[in-house]
Amino acid sequence: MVNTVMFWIIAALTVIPALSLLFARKAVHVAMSVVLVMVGLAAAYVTLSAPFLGMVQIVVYTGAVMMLFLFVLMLVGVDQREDLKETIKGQRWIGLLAAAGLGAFLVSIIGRVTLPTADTMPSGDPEAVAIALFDRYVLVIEVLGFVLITAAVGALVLTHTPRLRPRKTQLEVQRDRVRVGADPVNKPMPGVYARHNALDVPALDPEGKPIEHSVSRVLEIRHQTQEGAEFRAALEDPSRKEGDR
Amino acid sequence: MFPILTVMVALPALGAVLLWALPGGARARAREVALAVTAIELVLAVVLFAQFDMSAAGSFQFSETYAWIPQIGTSWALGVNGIGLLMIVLSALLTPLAILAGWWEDKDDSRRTHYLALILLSEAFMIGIFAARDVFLFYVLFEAMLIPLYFLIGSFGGAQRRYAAVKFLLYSLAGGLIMLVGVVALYFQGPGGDQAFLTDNLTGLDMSTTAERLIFLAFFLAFAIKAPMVPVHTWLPTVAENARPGTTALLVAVLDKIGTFGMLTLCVALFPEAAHWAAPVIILFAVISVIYGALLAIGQKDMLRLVAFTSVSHFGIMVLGIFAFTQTSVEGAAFYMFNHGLSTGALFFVVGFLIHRYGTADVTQYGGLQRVVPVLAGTFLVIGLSALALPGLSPFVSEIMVLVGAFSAAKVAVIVSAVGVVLAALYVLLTYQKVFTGPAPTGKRAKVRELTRRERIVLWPLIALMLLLGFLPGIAIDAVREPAHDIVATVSSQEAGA
Amino acid sequence: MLDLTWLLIAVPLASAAFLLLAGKRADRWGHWVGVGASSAAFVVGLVALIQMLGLDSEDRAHAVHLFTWIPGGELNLDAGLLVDPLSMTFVMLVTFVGTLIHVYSVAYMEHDASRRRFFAYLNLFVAAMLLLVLADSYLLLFVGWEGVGLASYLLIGFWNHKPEYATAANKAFVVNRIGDIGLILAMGLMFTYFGALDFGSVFAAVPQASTAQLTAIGLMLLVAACGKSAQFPLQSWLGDAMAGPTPVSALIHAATMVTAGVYLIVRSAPIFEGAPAAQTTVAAIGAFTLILGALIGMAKDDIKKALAASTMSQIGYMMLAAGLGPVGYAFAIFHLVTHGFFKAGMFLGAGSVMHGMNDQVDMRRFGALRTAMVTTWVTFGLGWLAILGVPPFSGFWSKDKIIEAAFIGDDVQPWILGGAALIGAGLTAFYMSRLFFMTFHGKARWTDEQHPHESPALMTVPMIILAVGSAFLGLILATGDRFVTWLEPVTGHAEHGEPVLPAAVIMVATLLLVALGAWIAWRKYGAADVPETAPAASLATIAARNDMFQDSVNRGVFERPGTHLTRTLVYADAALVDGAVDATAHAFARTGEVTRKTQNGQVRSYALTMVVGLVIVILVVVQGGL
Amino acid sequence: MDPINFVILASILFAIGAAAVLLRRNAIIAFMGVELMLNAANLALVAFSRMHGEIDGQIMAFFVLTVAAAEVVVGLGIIIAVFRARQTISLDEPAELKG
Repeated sequence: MVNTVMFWIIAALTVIPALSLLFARKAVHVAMSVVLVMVGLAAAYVTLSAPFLGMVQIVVYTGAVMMLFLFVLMLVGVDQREDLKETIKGQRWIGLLAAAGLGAFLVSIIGRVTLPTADTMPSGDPEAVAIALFDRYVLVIEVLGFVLITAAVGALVLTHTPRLRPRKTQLEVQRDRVRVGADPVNKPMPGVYARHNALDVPALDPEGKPIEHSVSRVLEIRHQTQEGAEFRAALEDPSRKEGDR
Repeated sequence: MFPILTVMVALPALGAVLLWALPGGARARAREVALAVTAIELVLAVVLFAQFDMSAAGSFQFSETYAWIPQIGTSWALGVNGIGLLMIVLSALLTPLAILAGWWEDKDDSRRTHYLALILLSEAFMIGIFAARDVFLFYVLFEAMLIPLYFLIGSFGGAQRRYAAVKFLLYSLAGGLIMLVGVVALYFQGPGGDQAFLTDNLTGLDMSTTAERLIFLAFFLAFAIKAPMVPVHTWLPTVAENARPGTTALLVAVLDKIGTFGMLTLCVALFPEAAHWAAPVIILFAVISVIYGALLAIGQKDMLRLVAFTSVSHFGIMVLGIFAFTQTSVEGAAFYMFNHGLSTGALFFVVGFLIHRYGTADVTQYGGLQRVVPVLAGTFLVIGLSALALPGLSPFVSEIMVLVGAFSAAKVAVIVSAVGVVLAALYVLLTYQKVFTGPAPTGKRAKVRELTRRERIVLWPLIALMLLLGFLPGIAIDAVREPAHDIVATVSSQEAGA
Repeated sequence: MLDLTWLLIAVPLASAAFLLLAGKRADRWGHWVGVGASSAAFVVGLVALIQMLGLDSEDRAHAVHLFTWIPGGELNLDAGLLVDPLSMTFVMLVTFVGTLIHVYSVAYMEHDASRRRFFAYLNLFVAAMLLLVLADSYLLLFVGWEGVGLASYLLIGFWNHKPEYATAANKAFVVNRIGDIGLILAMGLMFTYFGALDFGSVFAAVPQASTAQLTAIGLMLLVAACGKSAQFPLQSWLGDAMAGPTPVSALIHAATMVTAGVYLIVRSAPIFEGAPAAQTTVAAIGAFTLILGALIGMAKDDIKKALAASTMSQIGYMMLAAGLGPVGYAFAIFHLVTHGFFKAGMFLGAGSVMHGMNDQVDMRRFGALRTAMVTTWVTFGLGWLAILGVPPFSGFWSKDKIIEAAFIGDDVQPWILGGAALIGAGLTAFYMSRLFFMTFHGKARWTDEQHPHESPALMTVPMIILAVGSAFLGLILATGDRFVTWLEPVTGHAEHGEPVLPAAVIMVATLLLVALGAWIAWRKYGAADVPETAPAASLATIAARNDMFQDSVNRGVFERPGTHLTRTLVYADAALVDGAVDATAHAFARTGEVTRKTQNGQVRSYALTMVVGLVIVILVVVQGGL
Repeated sequence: MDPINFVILASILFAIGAAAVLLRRNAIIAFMGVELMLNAANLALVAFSRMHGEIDGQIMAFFVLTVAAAEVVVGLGIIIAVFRARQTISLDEPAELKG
């Protein structure tokens, strides 16, 4: 028999974080909750005398799968916010109803049946699992190996972006640049000829005028740039020039 | 024993695969490859014919049975009786001719390769169907057949070829799916086991009358669509008009025979009681087909459509022969299946040659060609005369056997069908008149090529064969006599029992 | 030699095949191959005839087994020939007249580029006709029957670059096919009742058959005979058939093929013996057609069409005789033979006239040709005397016997049939004399570019031979009832009944009527001037000129409704039958259009559908008690 | 305590996962819902294994685990591919399955 306390702990540990799937706004939060669910499930496996599977569950799910999810989340941008407002008409209510109905039916049916419980415990230790896997189910394991390899290759293929046209040579890049009338040479770095700490200060052209676009756009948005006018004024004011020296 | 039937099914299929596998450079030789494959097939068919024991034509010979899916009782069971033998010979004969007849089609090598491979694939399926001794195998091949045909019609042909292909497919699928219901129902009526679908195990079943009749109808409808009977014939003219003449020749001359073949070997043989029950209505529709097809043929301007409608008429006669259930009429119908293949095949080929010259199938565009191309005119006339069953040519023998033989069973039907004889004369001769007689064409139209050597090689053997069988039909009738006798005996025992 | 009679068919057939396949290199001498084949057939026939004459009359029927033809389970038929006096008579007629016409055609068709093809068709015809008369079963006869039809079609349409000639050829073939329905159905009946199609088995089974069965068969055979022999109501094609070259008209549409119907009736004598009603119908049709043909002949200005009408009328005589039973069979065949000679002779004469007159056929443009074409005039004249039935020329011996036989019988029948035959004789005299006088006598009505001249010897010699035959054949064969006795093994011995009038009275009446007819014709067309265009005439004449409106009737009753029916059907097939199919397809397509709206492309609603479906399935399973 | 309770727990988790798939538009979250459903099934399998005293249920769970891993790899690959093409991972965007 299973420890009743253990069951309730596991139940709480799985169901409550699982609900975040429905209500949490940020995907990262959801992912972390699911990690919790996975850990809970691993505990359940151990309770159900499948310790090896429990370990695997932790390694595979919390260790690998969910981390993969997190990677992807970071790749697509953590701030991909979801508008919880439903767009498909009726989807939310019918969906909820259907899911709830499904759960209700399953629970009611399973609650009604009585299944015999064997006295013997299945031996879930690695040895027993290994014997089963590599003896009776060895063919399946082989096939699964193929599946995994295929999946890996598939993921490679999916995420690989083929180069559609040949790489541009420097010469071509340069020509294109001239053609569109952009700067024929490299953009000046910020802070060139400036006296301040460089990044937030526009560069100066040979005539001594600040070049606005030499400063990173990000800094502009954050309003962390220095006005070029100030320095111009300083340059043009000979008195200050003397004083500073 | 050498599994000649399996080899005959496999050979064209492998040929098709070979064609598809040909590298780009070798595709210029695709026609030669396809021709060689079909020629070997023809030799095999001749060997088959020569080895066939005519004294036991009623039983299946060259039988092969290999388990296929024993769980549902199907097996790869091949074997031919006399009727199947004739049909296989016909398929093997017409396929190389169709390839030769369409020699000029397609400028593009790869497109041509594709076409030829599909033709070879069709041949494999056709021969498989005619040799199938297992109802499920028959059904599978029957449906599989649609795939190459769909592409043959839809990819190669006239302006409305896609419409035609879809129409053909939908018609055939409708029939085929109803037949599938019949096949499944038949399984449950049958003995079960791992050879549950073998026709031998399904003959003489003890089923309830209702079940038998319903299954019969399911099969019959599929076959009536295939052998286009009025009113489910409209796919044929559309297809004939839009597909290539070579394709249509194979389709009408051989493939549609699957309909009548199925009626004979499945519908009647497996469900004699139901066949006997349905015969009056079927004969009614057969007679309508005879007259209706002929009248519509007269009204056509497009020669390909015209030939298609003549076939509707001729199929009516075959069905009449089958369902009159007299020894002579069934023999005649079975023999007619072969002759009609020769005659209509040749007719489609020769019309194809005309179209190749003038670029249109519209008879009103022709005229006076006899002056310019007398050999073509003469050949056309002989082939046309075979379509109106002129004595001396083999279709005559079979048509007269049907009409004379069926007379005792269905007097009124024969009398009405005999009107078709006059209508046949009308549609053949009017076409000949429009195309070949009248003032000789002038200008560009006068520069028409005479029948080339290759075209003669296509047409003249068919004419020679029709002449030979016209005078010595015994060669073929020997093969159908006993099967016909068995069929008539099965049905008449029902009659006696009823 | 009797066993070699298959050569009769094989030689012309081989020749025909050779000529058709030989190609242009045979153009220069191919026609002589054709003549040779026909002559060879004649020689074979002649040898066989001599051999047959050496046999007892009982042993003269000789069966030649050729090969197993149809080895069906029930319809089991061998191809074989039946050589007996009846078929031998035809063999001689066909090969002899045929050979003469072949020779004639060599000259007549000299300037035609396709002469080789013409001879191929002629040979084909000879072969088919011989097969028709020699066949020992109805089915093999049918092969020949259709074969001659085909040859006739090809020859009528020989000049088919003229569209109306091609139409004429089609018409001939199609009308013949209507007759063929009769033969097919007759065979169906025979096979149903007797289980066989060969003459021997059928005739052996006849005594057991009921009258109704025999009547049905007989009437069907009559339909066939009417088609082939241009009897009412299937006579309309014969006039148009004159589109063919004149030798064809002579051979096929006068001497041989059109008489095949009579042959069929006589050959089927045992069947008709058992079916009096059918027999009477035959005689009635014959009588009607002989009057009809004569009336048409009276009004025609086209020399070939007039002769064609005459042929129709004369075959009417033969049919009438054949319908009289054993009394008439021999006379029918006898008249057929003599008619073959004099009508062929006259057609060749007409051809000779056309040859000399730039293919002019309108008799109103002839006149006074006797001076320009003496040989033609004499030979034609002999034929004219023969057809009129002037003693001692051939026609007298055959036709007079038929008229006499027509008067035998009970009740009102002899009066009607005999009367028709008698009046027919007078009408014949009138229209044939009209034709003769308009062509050869009176004033010349030629146009300026016509320079009538006698034809070459290759043409005149056959005409002379036929004219001699027209003159004396009847006398020779009639002496001592030779011909009747010769045919007796086939037709059976007839109890010679007594006519309702004394034979002498009938003969005198006939001769008087003939004389009267000829005299009127002379008054109107020989002595008087003939207008060059046909004058306005009475309704009856107009009717006759138009073949008694048969074509109009056919057009109104069959052709036009047929065309409309066809057109309607073509439309209906596209609109209704195919329309229904397309409508079904469209209905499905439209259903798809509607239901596809549920496929909004949103993955989540698809998933929702799945889950809802799953819930429903669970619900059903649970509620179902599983 | 009866292991059947774990099956009931599995059902509830399964329903939550299904609801997530139905209601969330963020592809990654929906995908996590799928994972939850798979794991719910695994839980049931392990519970059954325990009830029958046989190891086979666990082995099945192993297989599911493996296949799920493969599925995650491919699924995330697809999500990335879609994101690259459309700059979004909302499930409502790719409506090209529209009939």
